[in-house]
Amino acid sequence: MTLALTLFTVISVSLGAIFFLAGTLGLLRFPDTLTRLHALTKADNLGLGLVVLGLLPQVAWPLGALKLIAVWLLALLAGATVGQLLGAAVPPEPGTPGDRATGAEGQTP
Amino acid sequence: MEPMQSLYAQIAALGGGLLILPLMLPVAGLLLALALGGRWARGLALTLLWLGLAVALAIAATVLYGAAPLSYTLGGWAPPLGVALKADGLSAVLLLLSPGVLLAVGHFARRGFEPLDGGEETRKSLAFWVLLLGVWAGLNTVALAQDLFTLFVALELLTFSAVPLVALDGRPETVQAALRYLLFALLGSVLYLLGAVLFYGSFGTLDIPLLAGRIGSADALPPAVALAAALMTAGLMAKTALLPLHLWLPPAHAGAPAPASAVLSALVVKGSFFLVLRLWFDVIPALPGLPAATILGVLGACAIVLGNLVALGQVRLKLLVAYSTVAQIGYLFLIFPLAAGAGSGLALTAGTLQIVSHACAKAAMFLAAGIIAYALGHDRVRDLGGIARALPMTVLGFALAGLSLVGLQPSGGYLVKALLQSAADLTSQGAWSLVPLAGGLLTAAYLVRVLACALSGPRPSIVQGPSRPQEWLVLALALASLLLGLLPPEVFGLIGIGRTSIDTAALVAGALASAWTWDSLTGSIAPVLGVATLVLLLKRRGLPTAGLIVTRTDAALRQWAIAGLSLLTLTLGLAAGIALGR
Amino acid sequence: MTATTLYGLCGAALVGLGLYGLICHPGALRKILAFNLLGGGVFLLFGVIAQRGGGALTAAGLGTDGDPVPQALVITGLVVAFAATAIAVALLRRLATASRHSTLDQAPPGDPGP
Amino acid sequence: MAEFLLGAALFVLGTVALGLVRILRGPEDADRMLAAQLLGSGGVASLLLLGVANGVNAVGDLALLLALLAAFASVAFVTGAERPEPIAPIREMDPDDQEAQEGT
Amino acid sequence: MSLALAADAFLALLILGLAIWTIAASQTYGAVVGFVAYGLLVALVWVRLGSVDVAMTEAALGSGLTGLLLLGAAAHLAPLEAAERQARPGPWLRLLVGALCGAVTAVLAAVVLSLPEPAPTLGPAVAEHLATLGVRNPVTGVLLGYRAIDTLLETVVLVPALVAVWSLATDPAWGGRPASPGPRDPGSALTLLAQVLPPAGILVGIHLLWVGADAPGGKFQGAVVLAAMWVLVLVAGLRRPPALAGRPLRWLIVLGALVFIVIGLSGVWLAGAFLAYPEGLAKPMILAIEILLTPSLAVILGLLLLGPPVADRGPGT
Repeated sequence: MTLALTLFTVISVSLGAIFFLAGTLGLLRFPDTLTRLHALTKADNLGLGLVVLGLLPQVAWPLGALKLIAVWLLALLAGATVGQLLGAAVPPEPGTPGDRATGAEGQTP
Repeated sequence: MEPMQSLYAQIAALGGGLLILPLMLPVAGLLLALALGGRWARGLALTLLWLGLAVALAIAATVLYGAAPLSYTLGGWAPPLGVALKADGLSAVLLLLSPGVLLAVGHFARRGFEPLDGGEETRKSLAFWVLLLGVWAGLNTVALAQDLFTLFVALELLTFSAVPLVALDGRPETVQAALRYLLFALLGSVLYLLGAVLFYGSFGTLDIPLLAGRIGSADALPPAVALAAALMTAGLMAKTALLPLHLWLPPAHAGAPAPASAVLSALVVKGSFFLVLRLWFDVIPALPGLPAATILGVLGACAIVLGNLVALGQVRLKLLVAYSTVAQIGYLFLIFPLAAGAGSGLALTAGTLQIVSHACAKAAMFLAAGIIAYALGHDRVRDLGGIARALPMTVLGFALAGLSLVGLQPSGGYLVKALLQSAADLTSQGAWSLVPLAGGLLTAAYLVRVLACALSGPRPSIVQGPSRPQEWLVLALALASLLLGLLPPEVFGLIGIGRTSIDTAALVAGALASAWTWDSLTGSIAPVLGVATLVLLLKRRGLPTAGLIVTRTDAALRQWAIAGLSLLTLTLGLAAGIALGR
Repeated sequence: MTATTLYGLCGAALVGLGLYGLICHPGALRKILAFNLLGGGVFLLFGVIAQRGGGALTAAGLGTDGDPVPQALVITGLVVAFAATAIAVALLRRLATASRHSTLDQAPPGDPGP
Repeated sequence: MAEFLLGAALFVLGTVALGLVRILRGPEDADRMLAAQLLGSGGVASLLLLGVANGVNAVGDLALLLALLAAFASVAFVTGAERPEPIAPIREMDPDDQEAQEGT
Repeated sequence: MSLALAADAFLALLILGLAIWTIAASQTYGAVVGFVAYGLLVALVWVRLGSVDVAMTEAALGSGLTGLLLLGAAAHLAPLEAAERQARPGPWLRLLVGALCGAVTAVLAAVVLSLPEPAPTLGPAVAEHLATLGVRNPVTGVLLGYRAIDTLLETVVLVPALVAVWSLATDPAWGGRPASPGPRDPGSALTLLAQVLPPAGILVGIHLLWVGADAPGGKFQGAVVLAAMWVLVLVAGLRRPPALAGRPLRWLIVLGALVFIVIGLSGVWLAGAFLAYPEGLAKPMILAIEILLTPSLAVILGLLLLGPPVADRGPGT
């Protein structure tokens, strides 16, 4: 039984970590802000969710588990809001400089 | 006499518990003032200040007649775990000075910072009084706390209360001055805190007496102590505005409303200087014997000369007074090279008296300058013509305060000069005593310049005249500074209490002994008269090229980046001057 | 090389960086940012000292077992630093709206100059 | 198990830290914000892992705190510019010196 | 163990990198975003340094609220940035300053590395008397027991700071409300967040306050969370900010500190010293102070974030 639980944790956490990796790669490689945004919010929600899922068997019931789930729910909420807010703030056509970001864009090291 | 005796016995029985009052009166006052609002803030502040003055008198009397400091451990937790309060002679002086000056300023500001007629709160009628109480709370904590971190919090309380006073009238240039003051003061605080952190890392305590014991028992100053002392000194110098670090002072002190300027110049800069005294005389008494002390002395001398020269060239009266503060801060730092070995008592007494004397004189001058600026609608020195006819008492107060800064008998300024002279003689560093002489003459020069303008010409029309009590308050402050030397010598014994083998009463009596001889009188008055004639003769001329160079130097030093550079150089220089001195 | 040494060096470097930014950046907001970095460096050094004070107890890794006194002082310091930042930002916003200035060396309009 | 969780924590942190390159590269401020956001959720994940690995309960509380405040930076991103008294882009300044010079 | 050391080295380098970015970035907004990320990582460092208490404060206050304040200011001041860049000091001056800062860092690093071994510590002394105070979290013991005066003064410091911010209002605006965006589209993401998050946040805040006596957490951390929730509701336009002249608000601001002083003074009679707690009553008294300080701190922190009052409804005063 414990072996199965351990295995579950290892697999789930590893999967979660891979999703984080995917999110990062998306953030770095995707061409424009909106696609990066969408890739990212999905990836890190899933990543965190899998990590939480994997950790559930390892913590004390019910308080520890509740805390873990609460963390995930809060992160979900934050992710959804951030997606909405940033999505609305990004200028519609990719490539056009934002109103706040006028000036020396290319020079940033 | 009998009831006085029993009252004194009762107070003495309270002992250290008495120290809670100066700590908590202003704190509770500022909380209540905010809660009760502008209708009550003024009355509450003034009442508490009178109460605080009484408490400070009681503490000073207990310390003086008991000939021993009062101390108290907060929460019953002895240091290093807890925090202790102590009132030695130095603390008692600051405890007395703050409510004294604040009361004068507070009564002066009854007009101008009052609620509306219906008792309705206005911005100034709340902010000014809350902040005034905040300044008082900060100063009292600075005076009493014995823990370097508690003192850090106290310094921040002082800064946060002082900065908004600068911007109280809301013009863009005063807001900018306040921001500059805040950021530079914060830079100073961080350096101070870094020093405290290094002390804790080396000795595991922040308590001043414990630190002094542990540092004193070490064979040599460890590098951490040298760096910590340098960082703290440099940080405190930035907050005190010693010369290359004075960029924030002139615009802040000149731009604030007159009562705020008076508080800032008279008291707030003294709070951080008080901690320099604590560091150099209590935490590491070996410091004044090291080359680092010479650095402070040289900067002090530069401040006196340059500050006074720039003051001489100022167009506006409030800026002139502000630069005079830059110069007078120089005297405070002149004491450190003279405090080596046998000069310690003399130098410390001189420094303490300079705090008191300058506080009273400068408060009087700023209030007088404020009255004049309100009366004329401007404060251009050149156009002061005839103001002495319209406001004779104010101009008299300004002149008397100025005479104290010049250092004529029996003023506090004279005492400072005489004590510095004796300390220089005693430690055979005679050259230092030339600086106050030169400083006195330059002070006389700008004083005469102002008075010459004020006395000549017809009576001008007055936009808004002062109230009678306001003029009396200016005069009272000026007289307090001018007549400081007439206090009975035993009173000066207070300064040395809590330090072994220093009889400050005797030192002051020694300095006063030759004050009224013919030689001494002519020695102080004749050069002043000479300078006065010179100034009057040259009055018609414009600013000579030398003056232009001085102004340019000052303007260059007041660039933010240059001041920052000076601060870094100074920190490293002081660290080297402490570490290599042993 | 131990963790405390590493973070000690990191703290010292943060102090240097913060000082540079505070002195060399003309914009007041950048100065405020630099002040926060500088303060962060000082707090980090205090944390390192607290950790050293924990001695053998903390060698194991996590847990609240350094010297709690510096830790408590850092918490106090953080609150004070936040208050300082809030005042500075409020002053800066007021300065910027009133005079379109956000630097400290150039005099805003209306100042007759010393 | 503890070693695995510690390793996973490090891996997640390392990965999301790579994303910080976006802070340098931008190009939009929103991109920078995204990198900070990713660092936040990755930080929460690695804190949870660390907390369980070391059996320190309080680290879970810290993760809770971070998750709670995670959205705030983005809220500030959207609302920051819309405070009152905006600074007009280019306009001849009109000094609001209603108060006379008497205060000087 | 070397894995942990590698993690520490990685963390330290990341922090330095972000700090350099914060100083060197050409645009302020980007620099502030870097600073927020830096704050998150510093919180992790505090965990590594064994202090979850500080980590929480840093995450909530040092990175969270400070980031909020600075992000807002950066957006507000963006139009002025071009003028700032022209005012940079010359290259030689910057080089010189840089060299001196490097020297300060070098000296500081050398000194920190040469601090005495074994390090002096008050840890054992703190632990020894902790039972008298009835709390199990040593940091709370220091903050409210041994060095209660610092905590008291520090809550008091926030009051002049608040008055400082308020005093920057214009005279007609005095006593009014801080700026608020007004009602928003009820369906927007922000509104939704401001409706859903605060109940959870209040629970977390109270939880942090409650465990503070025995585990990491306490009034500062709890208060910051509550302040953040309050500000969120105001920013989303769900409520109007309070009028700053209101009596109840003013009393709420000073309540915590006043109670602290009163309990401290009661110690003079009950326990023989100011800020001492009578035997057996220490824990309830500490809890009382913490519980009453929390709303005051939350309101003050929130108001510091909201800024000075503005004239009522006047667009763009």
